[in-house]
Amino acid sequence: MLLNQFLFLAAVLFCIGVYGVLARRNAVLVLASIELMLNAVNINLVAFGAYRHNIAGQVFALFVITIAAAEVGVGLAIVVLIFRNRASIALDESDLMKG
Amino acid sequence: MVAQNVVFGILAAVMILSAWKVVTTKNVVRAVLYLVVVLAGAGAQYLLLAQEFIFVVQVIVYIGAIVVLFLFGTMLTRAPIGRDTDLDNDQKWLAALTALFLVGVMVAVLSDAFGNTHIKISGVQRTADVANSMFGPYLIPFEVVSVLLLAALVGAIAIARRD
Amino acid sequence: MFFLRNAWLIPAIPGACFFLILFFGKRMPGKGADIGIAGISASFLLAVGAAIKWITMSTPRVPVERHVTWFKMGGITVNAGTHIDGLALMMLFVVTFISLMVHVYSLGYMHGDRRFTYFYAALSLFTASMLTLVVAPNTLQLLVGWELVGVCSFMLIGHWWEEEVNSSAAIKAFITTRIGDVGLMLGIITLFYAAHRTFDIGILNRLALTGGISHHLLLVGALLLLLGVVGKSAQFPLHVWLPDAMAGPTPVSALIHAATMVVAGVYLVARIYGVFLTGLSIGPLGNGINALAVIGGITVIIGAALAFVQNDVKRVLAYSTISQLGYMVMALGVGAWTAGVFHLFTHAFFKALLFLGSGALIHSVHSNNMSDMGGLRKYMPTTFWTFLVGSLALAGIFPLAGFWSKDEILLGASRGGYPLFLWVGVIGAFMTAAYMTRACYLIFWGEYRGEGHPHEAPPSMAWPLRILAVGSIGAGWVSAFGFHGFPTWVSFDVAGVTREVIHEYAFSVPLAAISLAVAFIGIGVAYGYYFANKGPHGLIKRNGLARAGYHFLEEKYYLDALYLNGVIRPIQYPIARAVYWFDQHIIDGFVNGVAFVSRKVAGFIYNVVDQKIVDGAVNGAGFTAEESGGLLRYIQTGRVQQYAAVLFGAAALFGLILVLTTA
Amino acid sequence: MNSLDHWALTGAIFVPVIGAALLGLVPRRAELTLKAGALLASLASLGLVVYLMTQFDYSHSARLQFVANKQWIPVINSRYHIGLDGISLPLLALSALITVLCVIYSWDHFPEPHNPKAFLILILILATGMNGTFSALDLILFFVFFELVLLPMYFMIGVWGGPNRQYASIKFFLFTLFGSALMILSFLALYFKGGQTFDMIALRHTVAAAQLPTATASLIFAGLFIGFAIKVPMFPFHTWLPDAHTEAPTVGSVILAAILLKLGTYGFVRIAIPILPKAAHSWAPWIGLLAVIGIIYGALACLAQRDMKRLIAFSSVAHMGFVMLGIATLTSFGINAAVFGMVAHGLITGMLFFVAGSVQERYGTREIKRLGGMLLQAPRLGWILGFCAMASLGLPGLAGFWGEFPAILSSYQPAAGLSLTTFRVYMTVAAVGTVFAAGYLLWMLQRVDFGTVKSEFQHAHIHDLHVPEYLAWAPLLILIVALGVAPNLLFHITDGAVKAVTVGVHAATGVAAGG
Amino acid sequence: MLLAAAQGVPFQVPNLDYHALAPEIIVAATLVVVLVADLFLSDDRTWVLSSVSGWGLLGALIVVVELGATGHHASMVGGAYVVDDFALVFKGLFLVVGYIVLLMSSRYVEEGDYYEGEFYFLLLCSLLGMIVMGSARDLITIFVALETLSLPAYMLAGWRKRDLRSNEAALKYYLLGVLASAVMLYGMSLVFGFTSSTLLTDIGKATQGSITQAPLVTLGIFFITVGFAFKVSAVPFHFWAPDTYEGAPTPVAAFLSVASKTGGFVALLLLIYIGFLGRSDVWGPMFWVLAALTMTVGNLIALRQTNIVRLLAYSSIAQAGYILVPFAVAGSNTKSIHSAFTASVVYLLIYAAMNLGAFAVVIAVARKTRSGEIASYGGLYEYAPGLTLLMTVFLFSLAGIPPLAGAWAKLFVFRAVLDSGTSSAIALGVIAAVNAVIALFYYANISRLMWMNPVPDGDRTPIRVPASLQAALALTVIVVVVIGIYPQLFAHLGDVASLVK
Repeated sequence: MLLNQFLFLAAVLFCIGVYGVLARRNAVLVLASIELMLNAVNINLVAFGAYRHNIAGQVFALFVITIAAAEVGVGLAIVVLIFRNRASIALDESDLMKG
Repeated sequence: MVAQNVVFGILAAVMILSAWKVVTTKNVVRAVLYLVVVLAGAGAQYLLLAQEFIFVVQVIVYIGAIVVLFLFGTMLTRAPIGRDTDLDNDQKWLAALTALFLVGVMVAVLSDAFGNTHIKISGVQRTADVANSMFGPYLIPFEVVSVLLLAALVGAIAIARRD
Repeated sequence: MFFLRNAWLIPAIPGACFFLILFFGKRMPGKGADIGIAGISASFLLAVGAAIKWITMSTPRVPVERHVTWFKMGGITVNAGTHIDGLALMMLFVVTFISLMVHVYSLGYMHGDRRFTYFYAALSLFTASMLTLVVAPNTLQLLVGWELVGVCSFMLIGHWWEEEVNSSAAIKAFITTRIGDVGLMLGIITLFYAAHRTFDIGILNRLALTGGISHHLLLVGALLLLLGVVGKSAQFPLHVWLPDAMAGPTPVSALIHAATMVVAGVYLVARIYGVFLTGLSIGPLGNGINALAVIGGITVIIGAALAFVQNDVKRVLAYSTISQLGYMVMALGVGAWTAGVFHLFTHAFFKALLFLGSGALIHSVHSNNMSDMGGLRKYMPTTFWTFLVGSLALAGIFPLAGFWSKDEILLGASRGGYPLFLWVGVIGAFMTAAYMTRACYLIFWGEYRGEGHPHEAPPSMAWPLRILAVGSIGAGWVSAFGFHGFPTWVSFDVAGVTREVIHEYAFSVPLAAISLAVAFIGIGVAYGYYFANKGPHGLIKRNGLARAGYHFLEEKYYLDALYLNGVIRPIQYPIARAVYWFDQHIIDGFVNGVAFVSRKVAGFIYNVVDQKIVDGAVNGAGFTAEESGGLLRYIQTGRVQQYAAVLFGAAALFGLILVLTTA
Repeated sequence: MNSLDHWALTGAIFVPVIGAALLGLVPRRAELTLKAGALLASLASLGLVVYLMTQFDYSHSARLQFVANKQWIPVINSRYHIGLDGISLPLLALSALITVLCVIYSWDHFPEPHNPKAFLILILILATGMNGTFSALDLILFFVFFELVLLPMYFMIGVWGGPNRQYASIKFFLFTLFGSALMILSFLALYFKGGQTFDMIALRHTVAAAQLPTATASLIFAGLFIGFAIKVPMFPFHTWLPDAHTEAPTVGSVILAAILLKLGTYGFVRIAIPILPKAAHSWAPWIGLLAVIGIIYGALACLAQRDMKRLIAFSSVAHMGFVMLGIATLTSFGINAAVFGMVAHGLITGMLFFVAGSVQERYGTREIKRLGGMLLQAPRLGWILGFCAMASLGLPGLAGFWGEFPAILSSYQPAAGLSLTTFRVYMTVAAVGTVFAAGYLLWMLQRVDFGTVKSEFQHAHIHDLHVPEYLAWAPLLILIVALGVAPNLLFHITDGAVKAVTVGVHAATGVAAGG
Repeated sequence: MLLAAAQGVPFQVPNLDYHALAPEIIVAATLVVVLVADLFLSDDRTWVLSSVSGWGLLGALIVVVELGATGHHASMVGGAYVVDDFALVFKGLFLVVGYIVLLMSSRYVEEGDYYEGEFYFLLLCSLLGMIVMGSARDLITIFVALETLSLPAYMLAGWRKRDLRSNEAALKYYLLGVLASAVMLYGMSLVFGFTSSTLLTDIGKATQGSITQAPLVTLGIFFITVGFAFKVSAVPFHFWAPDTYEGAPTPVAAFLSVASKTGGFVALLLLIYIGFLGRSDVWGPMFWVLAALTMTVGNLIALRQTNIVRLLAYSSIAQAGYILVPFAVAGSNTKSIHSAFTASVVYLLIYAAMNLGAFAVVIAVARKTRSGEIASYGGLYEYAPGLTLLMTVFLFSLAGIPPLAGAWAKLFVFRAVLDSGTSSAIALGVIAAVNAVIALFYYANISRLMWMNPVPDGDRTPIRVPASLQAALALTVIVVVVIGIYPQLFAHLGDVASLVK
């Protein structure tokens, strides 16, 4: 297997995530897109770990998974909070402050 | 080796397709379900790379926990189960451009760096090694993460709680 | 030697009196006048003592110099002190004497003035300043005295400053003389370096006469100094301030004209004569003409001519002074040093007398105008007789003071090789006699044309007149009929210079006769015109050319107008305003402009880059939609994701650039 | 030296600020305590300066005395290095004196919005800044003190100033800060290019040893030049001055004119020229040019003024032009004249601003054409104005003359290597400038002092001098006369120190020392 | 090498120095105590929580000082966690900053009827992350520390739950933060892929000199930097800062602008001076552009602000730009590395004091005016002279006017620039100088308003400043003034903390 198989896959996933983050209005879907990006990173880390025969790659990925979970939790909490206050989770409506 | 490459190819195609659906589908719940496919695919890739512990964690934490969280989130914010025409904003083209540009840069750099490098799998990564590492060199971050999770838990409750 | 060695007391006493009067004058019984008179009397006695000591000193008389270190700076030491020689003593005597007379006279004249005390303080300072100038051993001290004299004249001319005319006259006097002072200052500086960094006048004269300084530098220095002299001694073309200075109280005019202010210029030339002599090639070296003589000559004529058309008695005298100062300068310009100085000496007496006399007249008739006078010889006999003596002395009638000194000037011009200036002198003498006759006629003869009852001056005014009349009669005799007292006492001696630089000429009867005759002709013509009412009366009305000439004189050759409209107004208004405008709009504008531009740039960054490119251009269509309708108001500005777009865009772009540039 | 000598200078610098800190603790209502405290602090500082003057070794005025040299910021090799020589001593004394007089003058007329506490504290902080600047021998220390002066003055103008005070204060602030930004850059450049030290004295040798390229030295000098020139202020960096002066409260104007402007010229004499003599030499004609432009330009601008204070402010531009001309000649005469000019201008213009302030206080206006006949209503005030005007126009026998005349004198023969023709033209122009000075000052005098009282003030109650004015002004008036009559009082202090400066310049430019 | 060879190696008990870890342990224990105590305390006694937190921080601080004083250094878990002077200086800074923020927030939280226990708990969590960051010497620890300091902060920004602005602040901060860390993680993966190590020292060895796959490393370094550039709000990754500061509770904004930003800089210092020291060809120009952009954009936009917090936000962006300047010029020579490092550290220390002080004044003033509009500061001097004076001191210190501490911060930056001496460094120095002057406009403008304008609403009732806030103000102003007079104190710290010996 080529190392780049995995890296390219990760890159593509990452950028699909980027697209989602930029193009989606729905906050939950933006969070989902972020998960795509983090998974891409994990694929990278694991692939490098396997390539280098270094356990650190996997360990790093584990940390990322854990923290991603925490982030999603916090993110959803914030989304819920916003939803409660303005009955919408459209990101482009949050523009009270600018300039 | 060919088999592995074929498996990889199929998996990759499914993942990319699903990922694409995650960011384009008009249905929120479906998007989350497509996400499950991508996550599962990633897990499979880990197996392909003989990293079994992380595969397990991927399945349990992501598919088991995070996706459920997402679904909860979807429900709590009363997303329609059906099609929703209002999921995308008006900067799609800009988003696409940015993403394409970024992927272009990444791929170019990666192909320059690892053009023809092969991964040699010399055996399955043992979970014990992961543990040795986690509780050895990475003990301190591991402990700190516990605080982090606690903070996220407490904070998320405090934030999301109706008061 | 007491008097000569302690000559510093002579200026110091009036100087001290100034402060005493300023701080305690009002509380004194005489309101300060007592202090002033006491002080100046003391100075006068000291000056007389010193003069006697000098005269009785065995020849050759050696100047007495005493000094203290004034300051040391930049490798030079500058002294302040007294340099007492014949010239200085003559001046000390004249200044203190005239000043004493003026002090006494003012008791009466200024009686009841609201600033009586202040007036005496200023008089004391004026005298002290002039005395400081006189005794100065170096040009710097001289400059100090010089400027102080100027400022005192400012204070005194503007004494009645409630009226703007008076304060304006004071300012005019000050500024005009200060223009000259620029020359003086630069001249002093030039000579300072020329003389290898010294202000010492003795050294300066010696170096100038012995070739220690290049002729070129001397010429420049002399011309610059001359500018100062022109300003201070009211020489053409900076004489314009002097007639206006008549705005001051009359005793002040007497002091200014006879002893202090205006003669300072002449004194300066006489004092630093070496520079002029060599620098301007005066005397045998010259070619019959030089700047000093020319200026003096012009001044003689133009001053005298203007004296004809004046109605104000003081102005007649003022122009007369200008003319007489011209004589002195001309005398120095033709190499007749002694004659010039001698004329300064004699002129002091009769000009003081005339001014004080005119003061008595003004005091009596409350007007300066001769048209308000007439026939006063009946009412004011003392004034009349003394005034007449002064006039005759001024006109140069034998054997009064003016005759002797004027004659010496003519002699110097003729023998020294300056025939042109001989003629100038002669014509001047004619004119002088004529305009003084006119003045006397208008004042003392005919019918009284003024209001009220003229009365004789009080004793405090009359006595100075009498004393000065005696002086006007006798002052010339110190150098008369072959008695060479004055030339031996007062001479231009420079230590270490053996060359005879000043030529003395024996009294010449023919020349004296000519000048006397000319004076009498002048008197005669004027007598004919005024007393006998002969000649072309009404010419001015009939003849356009004559009218033009008269106007030309009346307008003082249009010099005042030229200065006012050609120099002062443009500076005061367009130029100063333009500069100020430039300041406020261009320079300041530049600064404000920078601020403006940076504000604009900030606004641009903020409004366009931050608000439009990041905010608007990103979702261009939506932005216009928000602008136009507002239907989709809440859907359009997805800011977070725009931020994110920038984040990723920048990551990609910067990343690419970095990769490309560092690869 | 006894132990007091070591501490007296530091004390003179910091006593005022300590006083200010203590005043901060006094409640706002205890006005008398506040005033007494401020007076005490400023007097203490003055007392220490007087003590220093008695201990100063005048026969070696070029030597730095009362030196304190303690470690301060070792990382950048900057030290608490202070000391006095013949150049700084008179200025320090002036600054300490003016502070006291300002406190006295303010005694019972604090400008609106009153608040004596803050006002006095600002004066005291200013005092520390000014005293410190004149004593500092380390560039960083100098810079700190130099800037310390800025803020109190900014607030003094901005809070207690006239109607347009905000604009004026901001302008003052930004202008000077812009200058000091360049200045500090130059200081840093000196540090890096000239021997890794901020010590002014050491830099003289190390910079010379470093053999800076001409362009570098010139550039560094340019930075210093602009920094100082703004403070002086020299044409064309002067536009902040009229606004600042016009709007500032009386005491602010006095301090500004008497001391702050001197910081710039002092910087030239103390820092720019001794450290970068060659660059100074090549810049001198341009400095001279700006100086004489300033002389004429300031005078002309004066003639267009309608406001007394603005007129006096522009006259400062002209007067500081003489100072700068003296400095530009790089001769002993010139720099002596400059130092004398600084002190004289401080005394005279300070006095003029005091008078202008008192006029404003009495008449409620400073507009020249509305005033008139002041001599009739307040003769003493009027005569003092006249006296100051005379002093300001450079009348011999008063202090102003000794700043102007030697400056003109020196430009006849500037330092070797400078163009004689250029400087002689400057000399002539400067001399003509004295006529203008007489013009505008007498014009003002005529309009304000002379004539009759205008109808609007016919019945106004205009009182003559009161006690604080007597007390605050007497020392200045006495000094103006004393220095004018006996210039050696100052020259004998400055001469030695100035000579050391010029010798340095001559040594560096490779020509034998002259006057 | 422990990490690289981990595979198949038997478990080794990690060497932990509990003495050196004591600050972390104390903070962790405190936060647990706060969390638990919150459950048992009645609503009117919740003030106990803030004092408990405060004592915990002080306790940790004492240990840090003790460690520093005794020179007790430790290197744990194979060099991945190090307690040295650098770590101690910044731990001390974080603890002090945390303490001051605590002082600033105690009344704020109490009076605003917000969750108190959780607030302090999250604050302490975030602080723990920062303290760990000081010692972190490998990528994973840095990542974990970063997330630990960030995640609680996301939530704190939204702590005014019923305020839409606060919600929005949290959302923006959170989203951009997560995205930035995703980019950073991607970069870390690349660097890990190249070096096969997460340990900074190993990375440093592997990336120096001439290397193959340079573009990969370049991209990796840059992506990592993006993550922290976001944290320090460097342009163009700054967008969140003004919005978040404005919406967040003001003490949190202060916390973000000081502590969180410093955390980002600490990570950058570690990465650049240990990990990528050999690759100045990459980060030199990168930081040059970042610094120039950050200073300029921050200052220019600040000119147009009408809200005081937003203004401080842009000002703190600009300040970050000044702090980035030394990074840009560090790579020229050995001397400039040292002076640049010192400059960054000193600037951070001083910046913390002056910026916190400014925020403390804002909090105090808002107690009366209830407004963040700059116009409401008009005539502040008339009714709150003390606060006005303090604000002036802080603002002028930020502007860099001596003899206040901020001037020295800038001086050190310029020193670094001149030590480098390259023309690009000088150019950046000129940009910085110009920016310093631009910045004066808005700093001076506020002081002008406070001192010289009339009170807008005519209400001159004095402001009552609670004791805790007074203490915060006193602490910060003392630092600003004392360091202004004797900068050597911090300069010394900057020197000893140096990572490049």
